[in-house]
Amino acid sequence: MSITYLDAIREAQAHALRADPRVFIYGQDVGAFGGAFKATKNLAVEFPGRVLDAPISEDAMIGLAVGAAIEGLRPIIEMQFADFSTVGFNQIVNQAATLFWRTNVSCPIIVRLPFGGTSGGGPFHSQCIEAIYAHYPGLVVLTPATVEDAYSMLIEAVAIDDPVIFCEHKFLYRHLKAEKLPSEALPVGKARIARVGRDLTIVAYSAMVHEALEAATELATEGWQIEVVDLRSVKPLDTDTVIASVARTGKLLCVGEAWPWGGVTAEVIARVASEGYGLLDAPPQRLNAKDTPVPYHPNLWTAHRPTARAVATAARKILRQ
Amino acid sequence: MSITYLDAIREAQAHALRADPRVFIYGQDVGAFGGAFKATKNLAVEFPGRVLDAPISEDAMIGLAVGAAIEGLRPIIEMQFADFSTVGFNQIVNQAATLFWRTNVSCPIIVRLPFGGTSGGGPFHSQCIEAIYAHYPGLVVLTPATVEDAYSMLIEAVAIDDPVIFCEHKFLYRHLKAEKLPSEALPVGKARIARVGRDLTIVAYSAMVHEALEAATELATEGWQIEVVDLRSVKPLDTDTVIASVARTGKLLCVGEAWPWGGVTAEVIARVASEGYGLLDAPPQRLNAKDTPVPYHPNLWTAHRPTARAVATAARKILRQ
Amino acid sequence: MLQTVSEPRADGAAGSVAGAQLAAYRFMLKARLLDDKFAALYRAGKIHGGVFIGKGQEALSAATGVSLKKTDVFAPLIRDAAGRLAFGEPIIDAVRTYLGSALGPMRGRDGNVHRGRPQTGLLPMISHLGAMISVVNGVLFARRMKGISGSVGVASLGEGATSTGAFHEALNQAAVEKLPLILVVANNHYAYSTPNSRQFACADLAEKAVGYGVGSHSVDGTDLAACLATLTEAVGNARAGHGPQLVVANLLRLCGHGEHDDASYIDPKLKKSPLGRDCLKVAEDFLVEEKIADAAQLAVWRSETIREIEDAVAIVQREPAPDPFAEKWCAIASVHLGETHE
Amino acid sequence: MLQTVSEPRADGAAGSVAGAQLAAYRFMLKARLLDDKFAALYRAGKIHGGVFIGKGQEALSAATGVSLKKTDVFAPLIRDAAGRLAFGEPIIDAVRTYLGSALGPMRGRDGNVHRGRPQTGLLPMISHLGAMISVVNGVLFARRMKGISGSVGVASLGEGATSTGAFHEALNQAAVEKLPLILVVANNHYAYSTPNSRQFACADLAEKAVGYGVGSHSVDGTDLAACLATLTEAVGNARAGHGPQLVVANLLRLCGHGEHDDASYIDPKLKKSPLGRDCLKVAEDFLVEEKIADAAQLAVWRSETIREIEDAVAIVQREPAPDPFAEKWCAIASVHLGETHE
Ligand SMILES: Cc1ncc(C[n+]2csc(CCOP(=O)(O)OP(=O)(O)O)c2C)c(N)n1
Ligand SMILES: Cc1ncc(C[n+]2csc(CCOP(=O)(O)OP(=O)(O)O)c2C)c(N)n1
Ligand SMILES: [Mg+2]
Ligand SMILES: [Mg+2]
Repeated sequence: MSITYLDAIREAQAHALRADPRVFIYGQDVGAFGGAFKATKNLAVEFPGRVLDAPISEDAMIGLAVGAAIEGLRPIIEMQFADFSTVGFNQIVNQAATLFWRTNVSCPIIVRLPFGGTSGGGPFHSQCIEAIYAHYPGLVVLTPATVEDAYSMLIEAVAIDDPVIFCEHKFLYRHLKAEKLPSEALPVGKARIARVGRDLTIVAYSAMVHEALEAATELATEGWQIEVVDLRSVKPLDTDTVIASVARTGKLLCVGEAWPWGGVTAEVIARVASEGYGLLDAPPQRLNAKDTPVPYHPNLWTAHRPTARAVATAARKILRQ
Repeated sequence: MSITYLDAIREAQAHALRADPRVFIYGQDVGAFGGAFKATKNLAVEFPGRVLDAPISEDAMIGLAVGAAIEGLRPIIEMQFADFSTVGFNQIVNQAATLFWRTNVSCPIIVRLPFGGTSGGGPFHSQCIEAIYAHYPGLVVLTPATVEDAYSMLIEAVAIDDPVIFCEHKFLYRHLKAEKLPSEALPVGKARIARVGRDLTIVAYSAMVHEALEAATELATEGWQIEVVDLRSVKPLDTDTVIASVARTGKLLCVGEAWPWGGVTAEVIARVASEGYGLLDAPPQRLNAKDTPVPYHPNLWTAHRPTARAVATAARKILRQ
Repeated sequence: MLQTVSEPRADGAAGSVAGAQLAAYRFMLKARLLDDKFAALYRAGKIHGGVFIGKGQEALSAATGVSLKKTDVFAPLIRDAAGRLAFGEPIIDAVRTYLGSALGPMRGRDGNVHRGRPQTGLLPMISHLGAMISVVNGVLFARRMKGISGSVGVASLGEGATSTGAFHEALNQAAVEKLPLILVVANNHYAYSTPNSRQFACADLAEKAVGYGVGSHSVDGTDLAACLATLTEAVGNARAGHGPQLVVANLLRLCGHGEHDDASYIDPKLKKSPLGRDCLKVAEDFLVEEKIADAAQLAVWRSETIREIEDAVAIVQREPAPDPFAEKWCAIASVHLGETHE
Repeated sequence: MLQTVSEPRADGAAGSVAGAQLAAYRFMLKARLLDDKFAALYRAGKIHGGVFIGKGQEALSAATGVSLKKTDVFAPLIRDAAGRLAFGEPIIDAVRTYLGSALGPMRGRDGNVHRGRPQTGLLPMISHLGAMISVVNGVLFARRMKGISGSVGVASLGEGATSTGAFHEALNQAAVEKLPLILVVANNHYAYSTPNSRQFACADLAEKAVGYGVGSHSVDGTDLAACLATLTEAVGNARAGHGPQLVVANLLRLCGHGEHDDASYIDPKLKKSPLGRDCLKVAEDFLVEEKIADAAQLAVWRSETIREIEDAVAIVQREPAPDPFAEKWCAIASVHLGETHE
């Protein structure tokens, strides 16, 4: 048997629906149809009345989730694409994210964001907007990179008493496979050493972890031992694990698929520069997408986002210093 | 005569309306009433038919501006408070910001955002959300800190062929005064050395420039010479001026009124760490607002945002290293 | 015989029509005097930020509040002091929030009209207009899912806020889900300074209902008895399972947008029209005329209420302000997931 | 006598009713065949990303396009190949965008249905549903401000997109400004898989018009002649200064949401109902019956059009793909304000 990242997300939701009567799913086409990506396939049948089609009203979808959370439920909202969450943005950042702090009443909702680039996705079906959510106080922002994490982090997210922005990478949906679902996992909030090394730390998250790992494999043939840190969660951000890795390697490259200005990579580098300054023996570097909308044509797209090759090139520059 | 920051914004708009028939202003209560803050006072009378009240429809307000820009006009949209731009967010970041890149047709609109904290403003009338706009490609994000810049940068913004997010600090509106309006100015995109020093560079923008300057004055009494860089524009960000200053001082403190995660301060520190690494002789530090909604009560508010005292304390820590 | 009620009842079950009118009137009075107090404190420089009052809109607001049961849901807006009191919000919650007391429901973190207690069904508004409606939907939706039946939810709105996308999405959502939502729109003809002619182009906002497939009600918002009758009907319809109800009340606000505003933009013709009547005065005349109360009784209530408010203010003024050093500065409930970084 | 038109005219002025029907039909045919080609290319793996076609919606779309003048404004949506062609979009623009040619209007930066040329009044849709309507408003608003009169603007929409806040804000905005906007809603009864019962609760979407104070039109979207009559009227009203017009057409899409989708969720009863008629077939029967064209002529046009499309595809397939190294990667027009940092 082999389980994809997408299967893992479906299974985690099935698990949550089974285990917790407070859970329901609301999103466009998530019901009988099973969702645009099939992440809720058959769930409407298996859990009647608990997996419901929403109108094309992202603002109201999130508002409804907040109300249901106030009433003690644990809604999971599927955005059809992360890019469309911009029209539900206000309810996420100003309604859901402020509720607990203002009232002491918690707001356990999950907003699932199918995000990230795929070939031919173009400017409005490819965005990586985790940073805009991480910037606002009151949200937990998760970015699983593996099948196992997609499963375990989504299950854990349901138990979190706060709004969780769950960023699922569309490129990994069918691309990434595992043999079985995990029975244990690192807790949310902890980064993972995805590969051990001593010459350079590459910090990445979501799909970029795999580009980093591929680059590390390539660089290994050149004699370099690259450590790869998978952040798993971008807010909170596990600064300790990152800094401990940098302490071992002395060098840092941070890779993100998002736009450069104020992205995860800026935040990571700022933290390491402030808190782990003495550990670095070369300038920390970032590798991000270009600062333009995400292009449609694959030729442009592969140049726009960091690839294993680009990661390896950036890493070599640091290593040769 | 003395001219406030708010007067400067009004005068800049009057100037733009006078000088360029393509300019019009659209926003809630901007017409006969002259705007919630009176930034368009009397303009509807002086420029009939060109200063128009909008319905409470931020999404449609920005959409209309984009259409008008396509048709060759130069709309200025006033958001009543920056915080409410979240409901026009999608049109800003996905419609306005992508138009030029996608079609080669430029999109010269200005979105004026009265932003930043004031006493008693609370969670939804105080936000500093420049970073979420700066994160998206396709936008220019300006943050004038002085009466002069409020005037000259707004006039220059009207001439810019791209969407400009013009962040006007509400705290400075009536607080800040100048003798006269400037006849010349640094161009948009260039940072300004607001105070010359050699011991530490404090990078700040908007209202925080004044906290930084006050802190510098205080620290001067202790013998420290603090250089204060006013970014003026957060996107583009004048990395050269910042790095040149750090080259002189060897130390960096970056101060922002926004939330910490992925804010301007993260971006500045990441750039300096990457590009000016060898210039630093102490870890660069950030001082931001706390990572919670902006509190209503002044006691909480003054602890939430960086003040001159907090800046001075943070600076001392760096200076004593 | 005069009916006297020592404490106004905040319960939809309030026996007779006259009893409900009396109860509602007393909340109107309380709200007016409370608002007057906040306005006075504002002028005295005792309030941080703005003060937003509901003068002229108390009949509608009180009628809304008394039509609800305590177990219902209510998302008031800025001019709803009367409805809040009727729904059960204690005066002291309002005072504590305006003065930023650490003991208030918002603990000084949020202020003025942004108060509520979600646990009691009183939702604390965020400022973004229209945003609370879908939250009410969510509570109602969840109750249905949990098998709790019989409760309804009210969201208040100004006519200006009907221009928001949030209003539209939420009303449509309620209609699709057939939720027991009552959307009460106070058409006071101005959104801040903006007149209706710059806000919408339909003849009557109540006409919007047909496009959503929801019930529709229009009412003279200066007339308490009419408001009560309309709200009773709308709430009853919703409670009976007839789906969302749109109530549009015509009225004027008899004050500025906030206390900083002199409202000089309001058309004098409107002020002189029947819309410009003071609903509190109208209600008093009505009660006296219908012999539900007499002038002496009204005067007693007024002075009692003033005392009650002064007492609350006096208490709150001695209460501790929030202490920034005691503040944990953590925006999330899962403390272990809080960012330690600044 | 048969009327023959060597090139379909894309001009609202198109003489006789029959002439307009014929012109519209030919755009329908062209669109159908073009869409078929894209679907075939998709199945052959030649397209990056999705393919979205308008099968079953060509009558409405073509009628919309032919009702406009070249100087008008048009914001088509995903099922508007016919309307685009009628408005003047060359076939090659569509092919270049789908294939990502560097020579296309989007230069490979954007793809498939996200194409347009703002300079010519053809607005390139962003994906966010409802977002283009206010942009059309903006163009019309600007023209009025510039003193240009007589032009109108169309925004296309699916019924699902009427649930967006953007739709509501923009239609209300157009109504307040009394702009010559025609909002054409194709009610194909599904938004992706979501049936109308989960999307709205009013009996007929055209009923929404009264709540905005705009003109209202309903039409059988499978009937080209009816669509033309309705659009002619709606566009005429707008052009005559009667403000926004809401047109709702009832129809079905005879394809998946995109070519990846088999649309198995569509109710077979609907498919068998009159709504399930293929508007292209209906139009052909009509033209033949009315002796506007004969079968032989239809066959000629079909084969001519296929050739035209094949030629365009052949040309584009030899065109250069965009070159990432030639790309300046600057998202703004003011190059001097571009970030140099990565
Ligand atoms: C989305 C949004 N835009 C703008 C504002 C600023 N604002 C606060 S109250 C107000 C006017 C509201 O008018 P209306 O809805 O008619 O209510 P009223 O004040 O008349 O009771 C505006 C524009 C806001 N709160 N939310
Ligand atoms: C704001 C927004 N939310 C979600 C989507 C994803 N989406 C694309 S098409 C579609 C269905 C549209 O249905 P409808 O408006 O009826 O048009 P149709 O496809 O039937 O022509 C959805 C949900 C989107 N594009 N924009
Ligand atoms: Mg109003
Ligand atoms: Mg549809």
